[in-house]
Order: sequence, then C-alpha cells, then structure tokens
Amino acid sequence: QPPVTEKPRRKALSTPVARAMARDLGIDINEVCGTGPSGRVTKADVENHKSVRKPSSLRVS
Amino acid sequence: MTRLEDSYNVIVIGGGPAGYVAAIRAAQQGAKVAIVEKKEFGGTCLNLGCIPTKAYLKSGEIIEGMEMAASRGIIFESVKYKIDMPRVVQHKNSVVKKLTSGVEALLRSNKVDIFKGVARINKNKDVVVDDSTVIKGDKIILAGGSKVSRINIPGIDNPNVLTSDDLLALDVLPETLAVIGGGVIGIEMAQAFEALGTKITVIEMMDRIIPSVDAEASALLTKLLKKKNVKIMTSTKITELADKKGKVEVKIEGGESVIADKVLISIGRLPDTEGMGDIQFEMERGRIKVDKYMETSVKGIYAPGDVNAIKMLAHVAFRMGEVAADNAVKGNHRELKLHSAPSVVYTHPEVAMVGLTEEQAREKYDVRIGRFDFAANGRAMASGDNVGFVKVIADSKYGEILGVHIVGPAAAEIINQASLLMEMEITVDEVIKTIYGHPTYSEALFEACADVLGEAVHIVKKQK
Amino acid sequence: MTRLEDSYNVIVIGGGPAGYVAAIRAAQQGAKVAIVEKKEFGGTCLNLGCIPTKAYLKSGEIIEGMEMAASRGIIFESVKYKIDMPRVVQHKNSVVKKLTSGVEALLRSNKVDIFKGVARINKNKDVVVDDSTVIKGDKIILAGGSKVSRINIPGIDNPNVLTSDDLLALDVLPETLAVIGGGVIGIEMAQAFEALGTKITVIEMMDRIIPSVDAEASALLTKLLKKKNVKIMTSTKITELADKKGKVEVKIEGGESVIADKVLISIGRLPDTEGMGDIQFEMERGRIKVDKYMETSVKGIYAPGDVNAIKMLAHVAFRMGEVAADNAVKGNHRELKLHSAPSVVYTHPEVAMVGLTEEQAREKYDVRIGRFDFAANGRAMASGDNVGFVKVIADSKYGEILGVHIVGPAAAEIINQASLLMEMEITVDEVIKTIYGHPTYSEALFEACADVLGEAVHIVKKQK
Ligand SMILES: Cc1cc2nc3c(=O)[nH]c(=O)nc-3n(C[C@H](O)[C@H](O)[C@H](O)COP(=O)(O)OP(=O)(O)OC[C@H]3O[C@@H](n4cnc5c(N)ncnc54)[C@H](O)[C@@H]3O)c2cc1C
Ligand SMILES: Cc1cc2nc3c(=O)[nH]c(=O)nc-3n(C[C@H](O)[C@H](O)[C@H](O)COP(=O)(O)OP(=O)(O)OC[C@H]3O[C@@H](n4cnc5c(N)ncnc54)[C@H](O)[C@@H]3O)c2cc1C
Repeated sequence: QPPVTEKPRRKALSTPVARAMARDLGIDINEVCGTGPSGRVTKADVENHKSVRKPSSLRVS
Repeated sequence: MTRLEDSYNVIVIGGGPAGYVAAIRAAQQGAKVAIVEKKEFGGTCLNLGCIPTKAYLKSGEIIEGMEMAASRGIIFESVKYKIDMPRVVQHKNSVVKKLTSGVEALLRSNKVDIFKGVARINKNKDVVVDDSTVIKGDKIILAGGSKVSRINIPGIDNPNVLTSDDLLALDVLPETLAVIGGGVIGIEMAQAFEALGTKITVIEMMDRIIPSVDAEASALLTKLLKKKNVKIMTSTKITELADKKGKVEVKIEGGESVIADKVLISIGRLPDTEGMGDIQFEMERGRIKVDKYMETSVKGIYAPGDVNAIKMLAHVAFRMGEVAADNAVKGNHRELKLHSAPSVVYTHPEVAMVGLTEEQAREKYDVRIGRFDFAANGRAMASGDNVGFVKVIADSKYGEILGVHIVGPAAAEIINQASLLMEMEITVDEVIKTIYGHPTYSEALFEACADVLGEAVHIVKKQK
Repeated sequence: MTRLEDSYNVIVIGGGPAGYVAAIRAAQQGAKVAIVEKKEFGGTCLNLGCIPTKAYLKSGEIIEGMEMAASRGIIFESVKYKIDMPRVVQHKNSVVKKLTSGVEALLRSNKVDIFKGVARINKNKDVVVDDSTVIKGDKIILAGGSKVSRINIPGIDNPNVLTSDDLLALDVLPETLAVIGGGVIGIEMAQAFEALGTKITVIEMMDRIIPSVDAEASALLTKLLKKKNVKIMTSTKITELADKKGKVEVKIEGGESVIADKVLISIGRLPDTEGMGDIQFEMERGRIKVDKYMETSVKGIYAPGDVNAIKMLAHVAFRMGEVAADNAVKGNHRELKLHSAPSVVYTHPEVAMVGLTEEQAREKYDVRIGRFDFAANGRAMASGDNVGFVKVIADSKYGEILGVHIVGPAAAEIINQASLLMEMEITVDEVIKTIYGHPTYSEALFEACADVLGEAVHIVKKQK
C-alpha cells in the first residue's frame, strides 16, 4: 500500500513587505496572485501585479 | 504631607520588567511619566531571578566544559577546583548592579521622574509614596510584580528553610540541598547548585518535574539530572520540616525523610499587591484581574506583569508593560497576545517550548510531528553537546506550527525562532525554503520541520 | 571494462554536502540513484572543513571559559594545561568518523547505490568509475566540490608550508604559525590555533581581514584578535617563502620578514573538476557554469556546490544539491535563491551576516540602521560574553530587512533567524510583535529591529 503523500495545504498568506508595498500602492493584496512559498503573496508578486495592472486598466472590456 | 505640583500623564508603580518597560514606552510616546520603586530597579528578574540564576548556570557550564576537556586533548594540570562562594555571590552582584543601574539610566534618559519608596494608591486615585508624597496622574500602571509564596507547613520558619531570594544570597555553599517544588525555578536552582557541587534532592508533588513542559522533554531532563546525581522524587508530598541538629529533616508522607543542610521552597510566587492601597480591584485568587488591554476593573488603572499572574515570565511582563503603556497613553487599542510567548528552563542542556504541547495539540487538531535529534547535528557533535531533540508539532491541514519543544544546546535561542514562526504564521514548508547556516544547532529546527513533511535529508529513512 | 546491467535515473559524482544531499533528495522523490565518491563521504565539509574547525574552536572556548573562572568564584587548583595534540586530532577524527558514517547510513537507508572510486564522465555521458566500471544514467549531478588553491610563489613546496588539510592533521602543535590569507578559513584557523597556544601572524593582501563581511564587523574582529595577541598585517604582499633552519621565512614586499614554524596558505579554493572527464562544459575561470536550475551548459548534467564556485559554503551546497536533484528528477522547475543565505565566521565571538552590507545597501536603498550592543544584553552580561553588536539594515520605506550583521555570542544561531526574516520578507515592525524569551542573546536582534523604528526600550535615549 503506497503511503499517503498528500502535502499539507496552506492558508492564503502574504509577506509583511508585500502588505506594506500593496498598501502604499493602493493595491488590494487579495487580488494579487501569490507565487511565494505556500502561495504566499510576496514583494515580487506585488511588483508584478503592478506592472500587469496598468495595461489592463486601459483595456475596454 | 507634601503635595507635588507636578502632575503626570502616567504613574508607574514598580520598576521591574513590566514597570520600567511601561514607563519608558509611555515616555517614548510623549507622555510625562513618573515611576515609583520600593527596592531596586529591575525587580525580581534582574535582582533575584533571571539574571542571577543565569550567572550561576554559566559557571556550571564552565565546570562542565572543564570536565570534558581531557577527552578533547586539553590536559589540565589539575582538574580540582573549589568554589569561593563569597566571590560567586559578589560576581553575580556585580553583574546585577551593572544591569540595574543600566535600567535607571534608561529611565533617566527618557526623562521619567523617579521616586524611591513604597507606593500606594489612595481613594482619589492618587499615588502616595511612603505615606507622604502625593503624585497625581491621569493613568496608573500598577506593576508590583510578585513575591515568594510560602506554605503553611510545620517548621516552615526554620532558618535553614530558604526562598530563592535567600538561596541566591547564600555565601556558604550547602553540602546538601532539598528543593521542594520541581517547577522551573526549583529545577534551575537544582542545576545551578549541583554544578557548584551541592548534593541535591528535588521533591515534587506532581508526577513529573516541570509539568508545564512537554512530557517527553520533562522525561529527558529528569533522566539527565539523575545522571548528574540529582535525586528526583515525584508524586511526593511533604508533611513537616523538622530541625535535626542544625540540619532540616523533610518528612515525607508515607516515606523516608530527606535530610539536608538547607531546604529551598520553590512552590510558586504570589502577586505583590501592596500598591493597591485603598482601591478595590476585582481579584481572582490573589491576582489582580485584567482585560486584554491590561486594564483592571478600575478604569484608568492598568496592571501588567506578575501582579496579574497570567504568565509569570519576564518577557511576558515586558510585553504586558508595553501593551499597558500603549493603551494608557493612547486609549485602549492594543491587545495582549501570548500564544507565541516562549518558556525556557535554563538547565544544561536547556529546555524550551512555545505553543501547545503534543497532548494539547492532539486534543484540538489533526497533527503531524517532526523530530530531530541533536545526536545527528554537526555542531552539537563538534561541541560535545549533542543530547536532546527538537520536536515540531504542526497541523496536518495547513502545516501551521502549533508548538515547538526543544531539549538541547542553544534551546533558549532557537525557541525565539520558533516563536517568530508561530507569530508570523509561517508553515513548515516555508521554513525549509530558508537556508540555515551550517554547522549550527538551529539546523535541528529546520530538519524537524522537514521531518513533518517527510523530507528531512539528515534522518535515516525508516525501512518498511 | 565491466558493464553494469543497472541503469539509474540519477548518478551523483561526489559525496560532499552538495552530492549526498542531491542523492538523498532524488531518492526521496522516487528516483533510482547511484553515488560515486573517491575519498570519504561528507566531502570537504565533514572531513576537512566545517566540522574539524568547529571541534577545535570549541576546545578554545573551554580554555577561555577556564580563564574567566576565577573571576566568577571557581578557583581551579591550577590553571595550567598542556595540549595533547595527538589526542586533539584523534578527538576531531572520531567526531568526523561518526558524522561521515552517518552520511553513508543515510544514503543506504534511502537505497542509494554506492560506488567508491574516481568518477569521470565519458563521451556518451556515462559515468566511468576508476576507468573500469561504467554506470549509465538519465541525469548526472556532478558535485566534485573544491580543493585548496596554491599560489605560484618561490618556496611554496617547503614542507612547512601547509594547506588547511595539512594543518588539521598536524599532531605537533606549532609554536608559531603564519597565516597567509585572512579570509574566513584563515581567520578560523588563526582563532583555533591561537586558543590552543600557537603564536599567530595573519598576513592579508586586502586592507582588512574577511573583506566579505561588514566593515564594522571586520574592524571589531581585528581588534579582538589583536587583543589575544594575534598579529594582523593587512595590505601586505608576500614575495617568497624561504627555508630558515627548519622554519619558514615569509618575505614581505617592502617590509620585514615574518618567521614561523609553519605557514598556512589559505588564499582560496578551486573547483575539483576531475569528474568532467571527456565532457566540454562552458567554464568561467576554472568554474563550471550553471544556470539558476543548477544545470550546466550540457543538458542533463547538473553541477551544484563548490564546483560552480558561486558561493563556497556548505549550506549553499546543501541547497544547490536539493535544487539540482529536484530539477534532475522532475524537469527544471526549481530556481536557486541565495539572497538570504547567511555566512558565519566561527571565531570567538562569532561573526555572522546575511544580505547586504551597509555599504551595498546604501547604494541601492534609502536605509535605516538599527543597532544593539551585547554590552546591554542580560544573558551576555550574565555569561561574561558581552562584546559585540547586532546591526540591522532596513529600507526606510517598507521596513524591509536588507541585511543583518552580528558580532557576538550565538551569532551563528541568531543569523538563521535573520535569514528567515529576509526569506519571509518580514518587516522590522513585525519582528517586534514577536515575544523573545528573556534572557536570551537573540533579544539583541529584537532590540536592533526596534531601534530601526526608534522604539528600542533598552537603548539609552540620545539627548538632543
Ligand atoms: C529565581 C527566579 C528565576 C527566574 N528566571 C526567569 C527567567 O529566566 N526568565 C523569565 O522570563 N522569568 C524568570 N523569572 C520570573 C521573572 O523574574 C518575573 O516574571 C518578572 O520579574 C516579573 O516582572 P514584574 O515587573 O511583573 O515584577 P517584579 O520583577 O517582581 O517587579 C516588581 C517591582 O515592583 C516593586 N514594587 C512592588 N510593589 C511596590 C510598591 N507598592 N511600591 C513601589 N514599588 C513596588 C518591587 O520592588 C519590584 O522591584 C524568574 C523568577 C525567579 C524568582
Ligand atoms: C577549513 C574549512 C572550513 C570550512 N568551514 C565551513 C563552515 O563552517 N561552514 C560552511 O558553510 N562551509 C565551510 N567550508 C566550506 C565547505 O566545506 C564547502 O563549501 C562544502 O564542503 C562544499 O560542498 P561540496 O559538496 O560542493 O564539495 P566538497 O565538500 O568538496 O565535496 C566534494 C566531494 O566530491 C568528491 N569528488 C570530487 N571529484 C570526484 C570524482 N571525480 N569522483 C568521485 N568523487 C569525487 C570529493 O572526494 C569530495 O568528497 C569550509 C571549508 C574549509 C576548507
């Protein structure tokens, strides 16, 4: 019988630096896709989100 | 009665960890602050607690180092030594003196006004010092701390029956010492005096020493102390302390007596409520009740630290003092959170814990345990200090760390990392993304976290 | 030539930190793994690096402890000692032996097939052991590590001119030792042998020792070593090593010679590329070039650890081995990240750092510095080990921690906390929400973070 290798899943988290940066830039941290360990939203994610956001706000949908 | 002109935003009673931190913190936020201390600044912690015990324990470590020197090729001309007890005490006092005058310097540099004397709060909520000087303030922080508690047992007044305060002042090393109460203080004292050369018997009512720590940690510590010839009696009740030709006979319920030169009573501590004066606070078994803002039942009076007896530890007192000050100065907004406050027993090896014990965690969560033994830790091996383990208790759903228990080298330092992990809600899989320096004792924490996930590299794989 | 039937998913060349971790990690993920080692498992780190040096340094600590015993009231009958060097070496070897056989046990328990001999990769990307056994595998992890680098200087072949390997095998303690190269290895050796009783001169070309650490840390370490009578010459070039009646005369450019019984050459290490065999890799000054997946220019061959010389540290090699294994087994997906890898110098006190130095940080960020001296740390005071500081460099916008520099007790342990802070992007204001146990050395990190915010309680307030 193979061992159960289900890895623990985690809460949606963000790093303190990411939160400070998001607050500063007026970005809702919950909209940012987390790529850090455990899916945690990192500083880099907020930075990427920022650059992705700009064109998308111009897009007419 | 003198009446001072000055009026303060905050008056702090007691200059221990809770009080002096509250005073400085309030001053840092712009409040005009006074502090009243009846004895020495630094309170129990600096004068009669944390610091003196750690000075003694370090001396014990030096002796232990010396004992293992030969196996490492350091051949001392003689391994004999004697303890110059007056000098031990004097060294300890000089360390304490430096730290307590440091606290006074901190207070002064923050422009906190200092009053020396016994403070009591009167009916008008003024603070009266030595029944003579009245100080007026908007808010009062009552941080009177704690004192040794005594038991009502025949013979308790025998001069050879000591409190921890007395024991730390002793300038003749007792040949034999009976320690009544195997909690943190009792065990630290046992360890310290054992290292200096006293023959120790610990007598504990519960079924294990330091019942607050994880069962496995308590068991290992027991084993190690016994190896050092500390006698440990658990589930044992004492009935009387009788004089026996200058020694003390500790009579045991249903068992043989223990005879010792000195007896340490370390069965707990009680709030020092002298500062309450004329105020009626809501109390709970001798403790001043506080809410999560550290405020008492009397509006405007806060009571951080040992005086509320929630958790009698210096770093908890620090934090409570901070919280009380923040709320006193800016209105109640900051809540006390203690779930990630660590506890340490400064034995050798050290014992440290934070969060839930395995037993507690299993009641509430589906847990996974990760474990790493210092026997496989490179730095521990190189240092000849490789007894003990790190145990990480995580919930199996999210990998959240619920508790960490350590027996081993640098446990007191490593546990702060564990506290940080818990406070920041860092999961085990995130911990192992960090690179821990090699060789370090704290790699054991990393490996224990990896073990929770079944990914530890330095643990021999169990064969099925 | 034997041809093995077996074919592997992963073949690892080299059983040092990078190699053995890669092998175990790959096996843990279900791969069929072989490892080839030409000497002893554990590589440089266990046999000739991290572990032996730490065993020596601990012995030094025991001697230092002994020297401060009297001031604490522990009166040794004699404070004289002699060093039984064969026993020192034997003790070190026994620690090493335990750890290296531990590594072998780990490999076996993970069902990694072990080959002993020199491995070389042939044109077909097979691994050939001792020019005779051919092993076939899908992927190769080449973790050959490093070896001492030599300089081309007259007299380098003098038998009294030693590498760190030689010095650690020496069973007669030299009276005098000249250390050429004041990097981490040179300084650790200087500290270790100083403690054992050798008279040391360190000769460094750059303008300070261990130029990789923060300038302030290097300066304090220099001062402390000088206090221990270690002679330190910086900005100094050597021109020749001449035999001088059984001693070595180290000739100095434009200065007086240094005469010593033995000379340690510790000017750096070079990749050991013997395993490359017939394969042409893209190289960079003797190092095998790798991408962020640890893959070389040759598809399917990975090169973690000292062999790529990105950062020659054991814990970096561990991580690189992990990353290489993950990518070799599951395809390139995991990137190496090193920004939070700490560095430690195991002197006494220890020096440790992570992230940017102050100079580097100021170039890129608007920074705030927080600082706390161990002179005001209770545990350091109680232990008589209170020299040094913690310096936290944070960016002033978000409070992100950019670098941490420590000189002082338990620096090697505290720096792991700092690494965790950086890895998890924890800001200084979050750090101080955590409750640090009291008294601990690591409270100094807490206070330094608080100082970044101007909120440290235990720092005397500067008067304006
Ligand atoms: C032997 C021993 C070892 C310990 N070791 C540790 C340890 O290693 N780590 C740890 O975290 N904790 C340790 N503790 C516990 C720690 O000392 C206490 O938790 C801490 O001191 C509590 O701080 P506090 O400010 O609340 O009270 P205290 O430290 O008791 O300070 C109260 C102060 O208030 C003054 N005071 C009281 N009433 C008045 C009044 N009416 N007017 C004026 N002044 C007044 C007292 O003189 C005293 O200075 C130890 C305790 C003991 C006894
Ligand atoms: C004196 C000293 C002290 C040090 N202290 C520290 C410290 O405290 N902390 C720290 O982080 N780092 C320290 N280091 C550095 C650390 O030892 C190295 O970074 C680490 O060992 C690198 O691991 P590795 O696996 O890449 O290489 P190595 O450890 O060098 O291992 C390579 C292995 O591969 C084998 N090998 C090579 N080629 C072949 C082949 N063709 N066939 C078969 N086998 C082969 C070798 O025999 C060796 O066992 C120290 C180094 C020295 C010299």
